[in-house]
Amino acid sequence: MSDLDDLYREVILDHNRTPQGKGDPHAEAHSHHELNPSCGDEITLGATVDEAGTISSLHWEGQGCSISMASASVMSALLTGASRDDAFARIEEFREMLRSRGAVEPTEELEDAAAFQGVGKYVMRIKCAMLGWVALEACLKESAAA
Amino acid sequence: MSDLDDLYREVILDHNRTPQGKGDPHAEAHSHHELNPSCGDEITLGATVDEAGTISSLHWEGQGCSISMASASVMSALLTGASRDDAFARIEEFREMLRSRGAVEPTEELEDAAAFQGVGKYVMRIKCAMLGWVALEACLKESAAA
Amino acid sequence: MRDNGSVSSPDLGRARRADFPFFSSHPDAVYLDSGATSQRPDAVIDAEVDFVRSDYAAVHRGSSVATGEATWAFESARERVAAFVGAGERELVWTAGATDALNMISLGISDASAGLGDDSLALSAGDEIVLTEAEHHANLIPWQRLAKRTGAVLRPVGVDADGLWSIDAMRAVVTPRTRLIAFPHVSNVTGQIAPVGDVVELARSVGALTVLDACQSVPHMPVDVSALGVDFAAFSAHKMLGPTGIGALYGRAELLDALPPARTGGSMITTVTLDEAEFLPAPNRFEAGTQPVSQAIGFGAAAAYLSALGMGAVRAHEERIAEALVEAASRTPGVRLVGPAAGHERAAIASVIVDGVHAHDVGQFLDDRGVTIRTGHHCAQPLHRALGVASTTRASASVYTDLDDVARFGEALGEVRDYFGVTA
Amino acid sequence: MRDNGSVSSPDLGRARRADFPFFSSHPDAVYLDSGATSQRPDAVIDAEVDFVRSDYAAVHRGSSVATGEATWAFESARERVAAFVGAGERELVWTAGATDALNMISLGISDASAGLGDDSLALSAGDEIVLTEAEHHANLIPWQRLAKRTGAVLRPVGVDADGLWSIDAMRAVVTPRTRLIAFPHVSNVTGQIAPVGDVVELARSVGALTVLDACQSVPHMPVDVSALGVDFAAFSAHKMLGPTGIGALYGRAELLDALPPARTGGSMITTVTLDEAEFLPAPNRFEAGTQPVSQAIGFGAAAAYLSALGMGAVRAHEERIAEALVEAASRTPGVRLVGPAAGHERAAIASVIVDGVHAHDVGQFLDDRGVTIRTGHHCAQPLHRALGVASTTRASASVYTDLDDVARFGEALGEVRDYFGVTA
Ligand SMILES: Cc1ncc(COP(=O)(O)O)c(C=O)c1O
Ligand SMILES: Cc1ncc(COP(=O)(O)O)c(C=O)c1O
Repeated sequence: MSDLDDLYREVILDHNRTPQGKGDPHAEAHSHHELNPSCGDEITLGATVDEAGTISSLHWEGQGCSISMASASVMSALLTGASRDDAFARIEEFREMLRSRGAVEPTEELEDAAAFQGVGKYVMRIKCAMLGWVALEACLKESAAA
Repeated sequence: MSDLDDLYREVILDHNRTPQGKGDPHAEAHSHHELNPSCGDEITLGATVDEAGTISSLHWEGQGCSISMASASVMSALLTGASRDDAFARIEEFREMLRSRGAVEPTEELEDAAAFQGVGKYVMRIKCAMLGWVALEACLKESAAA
Repeated sequence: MRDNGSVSSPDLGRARRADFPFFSSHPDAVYLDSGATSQRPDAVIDAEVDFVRSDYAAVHRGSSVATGEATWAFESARERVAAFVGAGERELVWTAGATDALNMISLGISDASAGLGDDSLALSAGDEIVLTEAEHHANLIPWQRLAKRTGAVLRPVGVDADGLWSIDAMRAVVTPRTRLIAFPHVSNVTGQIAPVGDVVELARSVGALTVLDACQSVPHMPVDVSALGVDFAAFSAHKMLGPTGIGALYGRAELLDALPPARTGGSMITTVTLDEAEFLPAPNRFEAGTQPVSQAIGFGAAAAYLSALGMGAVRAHEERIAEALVEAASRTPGVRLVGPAAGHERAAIASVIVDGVHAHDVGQFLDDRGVTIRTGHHCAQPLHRALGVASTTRASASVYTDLDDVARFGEALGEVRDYFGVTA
Repeated sequence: MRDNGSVSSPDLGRARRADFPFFSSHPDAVYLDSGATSQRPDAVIDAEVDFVRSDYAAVHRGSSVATGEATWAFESARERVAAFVGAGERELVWTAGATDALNMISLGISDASAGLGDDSLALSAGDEIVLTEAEHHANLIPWQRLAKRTGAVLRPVGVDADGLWSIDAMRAVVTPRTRLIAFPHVSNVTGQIAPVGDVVELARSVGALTVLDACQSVPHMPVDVSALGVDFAAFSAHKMLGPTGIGALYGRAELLDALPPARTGGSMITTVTLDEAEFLPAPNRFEAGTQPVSQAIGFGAAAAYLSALGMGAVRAHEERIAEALVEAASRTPGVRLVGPAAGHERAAIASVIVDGVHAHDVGQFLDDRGVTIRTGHHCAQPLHRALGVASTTRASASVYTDLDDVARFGEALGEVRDYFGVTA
């Protein structure tokens, strides 16, 4: 597999073409806007956490490159229905995987999100992949504080 | 002769010890203050030009290194009594000699001022040697305009 | 890929690569990001390194022979760069870069307006600053800040759907209250070349100052700021084969002597007391603190290198590259080229939008094919908003760019949409 | 010349010269002007040149692999320099130099005071800025300008006949209206070392900010800005074996996020419209335009070089040099040493006044003897006015300075008055 194909794995291109979790973020209890200033890509993501601490609903809108859009989509599929603590753990794990530049192997818990491992090699794309995850993290922190 | 001795010729050290032309510059018709900002050396020089266009009187005060003080002294001796046009010519010649970094030989007209030829090798000292001459030039320009 | 048999200048393009160590390290590289920053030739690197290794000393301070020699080298570099753009020696100020130079003007006018210096340059509430929607942020945000500080008003000249502004549109915006017109000599996105003479004439008709952002012109064509008649200009060394960390501010002598220095400190003063400081005349009044000394030597060497090539020849070479870039972009299906239409004058800059593929993805694909270009908004968000996209993919050239580079760019561009599965 | 048999550190002084190409070109040079600017070791020159020759690309803009790698190198250099002074990564801003860094603070506070940004940093008329009479112009004039812009008042702490200021004198000047205290960690003329802890405590007692001019400390002793507790600090690479054209501003994270950026342009923004720009958090909000990229790599290498030597060892070495300088000056008839008396703590900086001989002439004589020192007011006119002279002759050391250098300095100093025919 070439570096490029390792970056743009099939699952990423698929999610980019048919993204999951798209919808009105402002209909959720908490929402957050994230921007990548170097390219202008942006995501607004909303999440609702129920009393049991479970992410009961999660929707986003935005525009950006295939990495940022597919990543938000994969995350929606992975974390809708997850507990807040599990979500924090997955977000951290995802961040670690990217920052390690390929050194940290993803666990099975990351499921499809493991496909983003190749992004770590491309420093300038890490922010793209993190965009939706950072927005969710902000929503969850807000919900935990509330 | 070492470079240093070529810089500090006997005539320069002499003029430094017993400077000529010292006196109240403000008693003259025109006076001008010159500062070397890199070391704080300064000279205030005054000159009076009579109707015939002759520098009838010239006095200065100031503090500075041996080069700047001796140069003002040598200039006083050389140009007191000179015509304004001759003075402009000598000032220009002196400047040329210094700026040429030793390439331009002084003419006999410069008399003792020729001793400053060695200064041209020391870029940072050219300003010192010019200090009094620049002040006189300003006075003469003012007198010519009046 | 090119089939019309035209060749680039024998002295430029591939022939020049031998001078650039970057290409020895990367013989197959297609480097089309010179608009962001250029590679440096050995002549520039060596001038700086030789100076640092053997002749390094403080400049303009103290009286040692070493300092004298270093000062001499430093000031000779200034003469060289000044001559390169048709400026007088006293009219060329070293800055940290073009951005710093533009801020020096806007911050200086702010101080003048606040009564800290010559009030001939002061702005009042309601005065107008004209600039274009094509501006690089460096020639936009400093004026926004100046407007906020003084109550002056920004009057933008809009761009059309291709990102182009016109002198007619500028004429419609300029009024008797216009005090300053800031504009890009060459747009870093569209490659549009400004009608400088018309702008200067327009500015003079209302008594406004002109500020020329010359970042993308000075490295690529003959520029004579005195002949152009602009009041201020700014450019950076790192886009013209020189080092990072240095740029230049040009200003007409009498304006520079009137402009308050925004940055203050050592080496720019005459007398300093605890309460007051008197400033030197230009250029030194703007050069507070230890200057980018070795970088100035490198900048001088870059100007000398380009002078030896001849800026007329450089422009002729890059015109051919520009044509080829336009052709490559135009012939690729699903690709929209912004800026001047084929057949019209432009710099060797081509920004494209690939239908259905985000610029980041285009860039990544080209990068994988060994083609380094630049993606993003290129520090020109208002222009991109007018183009209706967040980002574009930009190819830009320099003296070492060859038609082969353009061919490789065109080839890779042709494959992008396939790779991402976008149907034509 | 030294007769007490003490030797300098085996790892520093002469032993280090092999690392510095300047000394291969000038094997007999006695370079005692490191306080003005230091020589650069191969490790620093090579780090920068290798980067420029093979890895050069734009940073923080675009998405290419080359840009990614260059950005990585650039940010690693930041981590290194930040760690070197005990700052967090987000607390270290690249600047054009220390002067630029100090202006960034004063211009930022000016904008805050004018309502352009967070008003927690705003000054009002009558607020007080305390600084010392020993200030370098870089830590004086920016505050004069700030005072003029805001109506704040400067309250100087005087120096004594040796050029020394004291914490007691500062206590007498500080009032509840004091909003900021600017002071030199080490005076570039006297070598006095500030009681930083006391100043910070004093500042906190009245809620004032502290600005540390660390130009002459960071290159010569262990400095941990977080442990010192200062709010802002500034230093330059070229005085610590690094390149010209780059320096650093340290600021506590929350202060940097509140301080308006004085210089605006590309790469420091989030969203820009024609009317408004939103700025990034620190440190990027202060880094408008193309940064001194290769210089940052060199700066990082300089910090790494000094770290490897160990700043404790560097200080110990320079303490011995300082002692020897004091001894050499003290034993020479007709020479007056300014600054701390023998036996008292000082940096390896010694400024002298030779009775009857102007500093320029002293400097020229020493220069002729192969001893490079610095003459003039060293950008500290108020301090020199207090000393009663227009200029002094200064010797200053670095890691490559040896006791032999001091001996040669002392010898030449002993001959000066004779040469100029001044009777003892
Ligand atoms: C104490 C002190 N502060 C500030 C500066 C200014 O540093 P720079 O010229 O590198 O901006 C210097 C050096 O000249 C200095 O010694
Ligand atoms: C048109 C234009 N103006 C200004 C700038 C800013 O130049 P610098 O980043 O070198 O300060 C650039 C380059 O980025 C540019 O292309």
